[in-house]
Amino acid sequence: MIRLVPRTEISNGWQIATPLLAVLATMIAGGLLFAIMGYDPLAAIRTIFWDPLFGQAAAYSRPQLLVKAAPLILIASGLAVGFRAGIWNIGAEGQYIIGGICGAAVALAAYPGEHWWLFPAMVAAGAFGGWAWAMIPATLRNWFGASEILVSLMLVYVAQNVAAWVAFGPLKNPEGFGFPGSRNLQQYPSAANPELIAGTGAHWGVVAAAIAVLAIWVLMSRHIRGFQIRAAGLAPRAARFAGVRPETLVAFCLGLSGALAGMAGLFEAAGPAGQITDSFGSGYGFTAIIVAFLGRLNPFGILLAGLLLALTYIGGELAQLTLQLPAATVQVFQGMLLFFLLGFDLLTRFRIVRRVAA
Amino acid sequence: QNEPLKVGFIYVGPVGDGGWTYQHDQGRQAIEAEFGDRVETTFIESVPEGADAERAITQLALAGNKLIFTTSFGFMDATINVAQKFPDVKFEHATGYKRADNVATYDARFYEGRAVMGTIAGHMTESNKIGYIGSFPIPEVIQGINSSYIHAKKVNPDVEIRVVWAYSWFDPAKEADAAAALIAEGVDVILQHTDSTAPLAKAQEAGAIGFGQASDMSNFAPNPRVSSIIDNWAPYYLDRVGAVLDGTWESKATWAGIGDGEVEIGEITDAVPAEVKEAALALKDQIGSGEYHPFTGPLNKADGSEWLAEGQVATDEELSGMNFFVEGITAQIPE
Amino acid sequence: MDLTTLIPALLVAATPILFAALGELIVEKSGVLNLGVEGMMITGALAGFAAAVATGSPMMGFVAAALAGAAIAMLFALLTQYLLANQVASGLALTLFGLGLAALFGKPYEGIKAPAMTSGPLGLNWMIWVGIAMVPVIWWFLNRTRGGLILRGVGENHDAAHGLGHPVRRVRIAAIGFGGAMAGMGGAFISIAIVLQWTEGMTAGAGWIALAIVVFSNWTAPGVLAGACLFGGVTALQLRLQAAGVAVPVQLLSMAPYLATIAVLVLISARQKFSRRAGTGAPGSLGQNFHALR
Amino acid sequence: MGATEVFQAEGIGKSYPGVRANDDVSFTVTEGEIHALLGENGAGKSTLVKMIYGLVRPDDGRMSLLGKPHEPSDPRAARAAGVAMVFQHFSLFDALTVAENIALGMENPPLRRELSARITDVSNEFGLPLNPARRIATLSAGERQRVEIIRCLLQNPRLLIMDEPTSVLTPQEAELLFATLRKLAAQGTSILYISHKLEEIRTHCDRATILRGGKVVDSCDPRAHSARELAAMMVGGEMRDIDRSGRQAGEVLLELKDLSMAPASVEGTALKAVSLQVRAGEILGIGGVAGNGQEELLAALSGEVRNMPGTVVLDGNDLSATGPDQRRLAGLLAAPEDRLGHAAVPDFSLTDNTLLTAGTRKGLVRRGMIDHSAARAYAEEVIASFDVRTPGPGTAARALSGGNLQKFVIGREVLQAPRVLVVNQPTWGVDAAAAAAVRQSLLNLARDGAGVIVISQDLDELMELSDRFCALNEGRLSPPRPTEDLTLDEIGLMLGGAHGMAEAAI
Ligand SMILES: Nc1ncnc2c1ncn2[C@@H]1O[C@H](COP(=O)(O)OP(=O)(O)OP(=O)(O)O)[C@@H](O)[C@H]1O
Ligand SMILES: Nc1ncnc2c1ncn2[C@@H]1O[C@H](COP(=O)(O)OP(=O)(O)OP(=O)(O)O)[C@@H](O)[C@H]1O
Ligand SMILES: [Mg+2]
Ligand SMILES: [Mg+2]
Repeated sequence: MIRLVPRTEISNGWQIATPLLAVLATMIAGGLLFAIMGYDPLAAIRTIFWDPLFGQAAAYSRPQLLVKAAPLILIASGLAVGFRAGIWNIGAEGQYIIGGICGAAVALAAYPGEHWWLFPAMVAAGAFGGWAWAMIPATLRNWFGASEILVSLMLVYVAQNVAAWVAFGPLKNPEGFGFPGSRNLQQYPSAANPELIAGTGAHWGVVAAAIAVLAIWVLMSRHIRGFQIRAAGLAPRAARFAGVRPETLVAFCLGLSGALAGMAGLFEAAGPAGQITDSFGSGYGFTAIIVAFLGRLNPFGILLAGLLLALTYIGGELAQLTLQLPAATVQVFQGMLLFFLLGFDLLTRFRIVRRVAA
Repeated sequence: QNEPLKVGFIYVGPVGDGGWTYQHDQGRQAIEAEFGDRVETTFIESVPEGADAERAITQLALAGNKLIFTTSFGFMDATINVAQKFPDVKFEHATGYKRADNVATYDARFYEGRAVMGTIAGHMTESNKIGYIGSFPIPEVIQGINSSYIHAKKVNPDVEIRVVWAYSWFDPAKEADAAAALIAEGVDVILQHTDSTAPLAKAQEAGAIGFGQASDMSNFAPNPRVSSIIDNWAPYYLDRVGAVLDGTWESKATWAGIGDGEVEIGEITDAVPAEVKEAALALKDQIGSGEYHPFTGPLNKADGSEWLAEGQVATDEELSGMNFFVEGITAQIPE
Repeated sequence: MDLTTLIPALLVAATPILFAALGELIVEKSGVLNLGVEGMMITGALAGFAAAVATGSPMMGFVAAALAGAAIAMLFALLTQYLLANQVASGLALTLFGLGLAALFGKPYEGIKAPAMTSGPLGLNWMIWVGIAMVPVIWWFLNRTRGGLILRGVGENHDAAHGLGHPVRRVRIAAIGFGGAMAGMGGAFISIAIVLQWTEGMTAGAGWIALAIVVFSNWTAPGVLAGACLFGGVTALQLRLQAAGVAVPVQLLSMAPYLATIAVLVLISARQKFSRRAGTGAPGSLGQNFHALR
Repeated sequence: MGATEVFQAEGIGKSYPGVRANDDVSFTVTEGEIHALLGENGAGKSTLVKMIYGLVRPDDGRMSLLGKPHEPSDPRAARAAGVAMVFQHFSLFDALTVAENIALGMENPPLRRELSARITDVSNEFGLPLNPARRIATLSAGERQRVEIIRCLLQNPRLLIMDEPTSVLTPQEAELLFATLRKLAAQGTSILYISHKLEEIRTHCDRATILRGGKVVDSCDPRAHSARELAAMMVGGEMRDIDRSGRQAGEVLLELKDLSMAPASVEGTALKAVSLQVRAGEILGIGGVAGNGQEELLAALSGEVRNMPGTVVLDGNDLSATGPDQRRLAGLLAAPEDRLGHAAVPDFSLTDNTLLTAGTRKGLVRRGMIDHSAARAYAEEVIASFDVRTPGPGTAARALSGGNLQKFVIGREVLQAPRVLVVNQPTWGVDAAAAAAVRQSLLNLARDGAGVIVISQDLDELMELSDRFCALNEGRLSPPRPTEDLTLDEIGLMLGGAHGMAEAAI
């Protein structure tokens, strides 16, 4: 018989060891899957985990890791704050879309003027858009007690429709021959979010993600607001007793995660994506929820989780390219990775004890 | 040279979508079949439009592909960006309008096929109401709606057209709902510019008829699928791969139609009376030979203003930016 | 516009969500939050389709879909009930995994047509009737049977239920399995009864709507039916308004089902909040893991 | 004696990681006996009875029930064998009805209607009226206890276990409970009874088994010993006397004027025009049955709920619009009744728990940033000054026993040198030694010039501590009376209020 005994303190050693174990287990199980599908398991795993970092085209794909991970990390670190407080913003995708639209709208309104203040204004507009979109569920929860889970989720679909509307209507590129989508912001120097140092992939979104990780670490571990957030998540009445107003916290957490998601949207719209189209939302907001949990709601954990997930995305594309591994196989593989990470997490919180026969 | 030419494809959907991407992949397979050892093809499927596309295209280029087909409108800017970085790689972007020295564009004149479908629809409708499930209000789709309506009206002056926008290329449940909504409005012929077979399934339930879209959808034949409009990219792909192999490739915009075999009309089934079938095939031949252009005046815009005078033919520029319905269509184009 | 035809269309649009949401209702009533509904639906959509094609019997398809949905739900059960993993993250992982798995194993079924289903009373598909019949059955189970009572007890306060000797983990695993089976059948309704074909990603977010509807229903079976019908109704209606050529902006119509869901939710929550009557129906232990020391 | 044995434990042992919770425990319960289990917090009482009820499996030893070996695999097996148990903490389902709660605790409950009838019958028979259709969430603590008891009684148990049942009951309710228990005992049911209230054990129990550190240290007839002697047996040493000396009432510190407040929840009680004054050096006792506005009063004072202008005045400053933080800065501190989840965050370390209330007043938080080392130092100070038994300030609050956590919570407030401290149920479920320590710290605080409000259900505690006494009844506060010349009858009248006389007289 095996028995689980809760640890009194979360084990630091296992905190580090379990992700490694999980990745190892994923490689084994995934390798089996690949073998069953008729692919060379070793080659597949090397392509997914090794090649993006150290393979032939690594010089290109390594910076791409940052590009792919940055929005995930930026959004997830904001979400984690709310999740710690028991405030469930499931609609970061919508905030991301609206943030991108608001930021791009500022740029398009200024087009074609070149101004030093344009990009900062776009960032502010993006953050504002995401914040405002997140304040809808916050307000409805505070005023009427409506579930923020449901409202924020429904607003994702609304935001997608807004994106379609602006891509076909107000923000449509007038020189686009009637085709949907805004002007390309990458070709508008004042508004573009370019690679800051050639060959690193680092654009302003990467910088923002790094700052967000640090700032949220400080917030959660050093600042009294972070303390209140943790208290509210664990014992709402105690937090109230300590002087926290639940309404303030709801607004703060949803607002913060919304603003970060909105900023992520803007950096994407002005950078890698370049424009607002009807399909501007590409799932970062949902994937970030997974990243937040994989990172154990800890900013540095999120940093690693975001990079790991980005690695499997890029490695997965490489595997499609070089081994013709279908996209779905990679998705299954990512699902496995998540399962193993979540499963092995047990070891950080429990000790496994073999029961001595009575 | 004995190195095979590497040809890459970026697909927006999965190769199994049974529609748009499926047909492009058929074209890729045709290249393999035709050129054998002289080529090596690869593809990346389900690539979202936007940032991921640029990376996927770059990776194809880095992997040594010398000819890359990017098969969705949303890949346009990504294609141009990557092309700048890889001047010795040739790019082919489907349905877009931006070109460069190493970027060609190609598209198909689907509206030619729509004219044939419209003819059949006009004949076949008993309620004099035909329905159209549009994906997005972009010129290509608007051309199709106009073309279908014009030719249905030609054979049936009482015909009305109802339009529902699905805002998706592929959402089976929503397309089914859209078909049901049209049928509830009394529509008995459904045309679609979305990629799933759901509208056909709905039509079958309601005793209406419909048409295959993008691919043949022949397992709904003979009824409700009475014919289909097929995107056949193989001729163009073979031509372009051949050009690279010969060293004659150059950037250009290709807009091919029925005459080039790029738009095909799937088998017209026996559910369609022989004389209708004949009329449809006759129209197809006329278009194919260039004798007849589906947008020939006199045609007015929906607001009543004149568009094309008697005998005047729409220019390609006008068509590629088309953002209005022709007179007689009461539906709105969403802005 | 003919409103009598709206009802069947509404029911067709509502049925997949209804099945999935009724299943999730039972899961949540047992105190478990499974966000993997979408993954279980798509698994059911594929398994159901495959079995229907193989046997030629749509009914066999639904049986297979239920089994497949339950089977993949067991992964979630393993993670959350034995390995005590976070339920939110495990559910999201299940969605990702299910979508991938179905896409992978669905390759051979692309382009095949499902066997036709005979329709039942009033020309409606049999499964629509089954779905509607499940509403009173589930209500009855939850409120009138001992099994339902234990299930609610486990969801309300797992420590107390454990203290009284009820097998918390076993009850929850059974509920998760049932939820998977229902979601699987809901998915199969899309592939077998609506679209008649298998295509990747064909559930297109229905699982998320089902989750929303459980909250919306305030955790009651009749509420789930009302929510599914409202959502299905607005979906069907907005397309109909388009088809009828009503001059309302299309995007506004497309947003309508979601906006309507939010609006009704706000109304319900506000009534609860301001009338000071009984609280929400949310189970007390929802989303919390249970671990007993012996 | 010579009565038949109903239950016997021989050499029972149980280990938890790092703790020997029970060690070689042997004792016997005879038919119709009310048998007390005594011991400090953490002595192993709950562990022992959980084993009898099948919730925990013993590592060693044997048990027998009615002459047959008793090895229940789960509570259902124990119930089938004739054991019923009322838990230390309510094991009720808030959203379910009384009848449903009872059905969940039975093996083969009868049909709904029949069950409701039986609940009504049995509850009337024992004088514990209950409406089977009410939801638990709407019941008072005393009524909830009734549900647990009726749940047991419906099964006709041979052995009834009660783990600290009276800690949430009013004296009247406790009397009622003992009447019920005696009736049961007279019918032949054996009762195993756990409580920290030594007086009630002395008056009602036939035998007592005393545990210390998981071992049986003594067994006696409680009637033959004083409460002091029993406490000494539990602690294994002498109890210290409480020192009430040295207090002098000074100027008015806190004044409530016509404070009215809506209830916090559906089940809560509204406060109706509550007025009171607290002077420096004085302890004001507020008695009353739980659920009569105690929680609301504490919330109104702590600042969790803000008040109408001019209703809460400290040192002449109107604090009614301020929140908990400003009130703490001004010197008005509070310690709520619920230790785990209200006064402390269970999963936080003790260090983090100091930040909950001492952040501003102790300078542990400056300009929003937390000084972790200062917080740790303060936690260590509390632990040292209040003899909190714990491995250190890094320990999670939930890993402390109730008494030790209570000492920590009170100490955390007391060491902030409040002008006025408000405590609710300061010794709830706490063993005698710890309770004495807590009470002494309140007296010391008043001696040093602070005003203290003690809200409690425990009349003995209030009589021991307070200078003036008032009663809270249905949200109304009676005028204060000096404690010295109050008789128990008068208190009963005050508690009953104008309309509750009949109930209070039981
Ligand atoms: N679930 C558990 N895990 C680990 N240790 C435990 C657990 N339950 C009890 N213990 C240990 O067993 C000892 C006895 O605990 P028990 O609950 O029996 O005390 P008690 O006598 O009931 O105390 P109280 O008077 O506070 O109710 C405790 O000191 C504790 O260390
Ligand atoms: N998970 C745990 N890990 C470690 N010790 C535990 C745990 N759970 C309980 N304990 C210990 O068990 C003892 C009593 O546990 P129990 O749950 O019976 O508390 P309690 O007796 O109800 O407390 P209270 O005094 O507040 O009534 C506590 O002293 C605590 O140290
Ligand atoms: Mg105890
Ligand atoms: Mg205790």
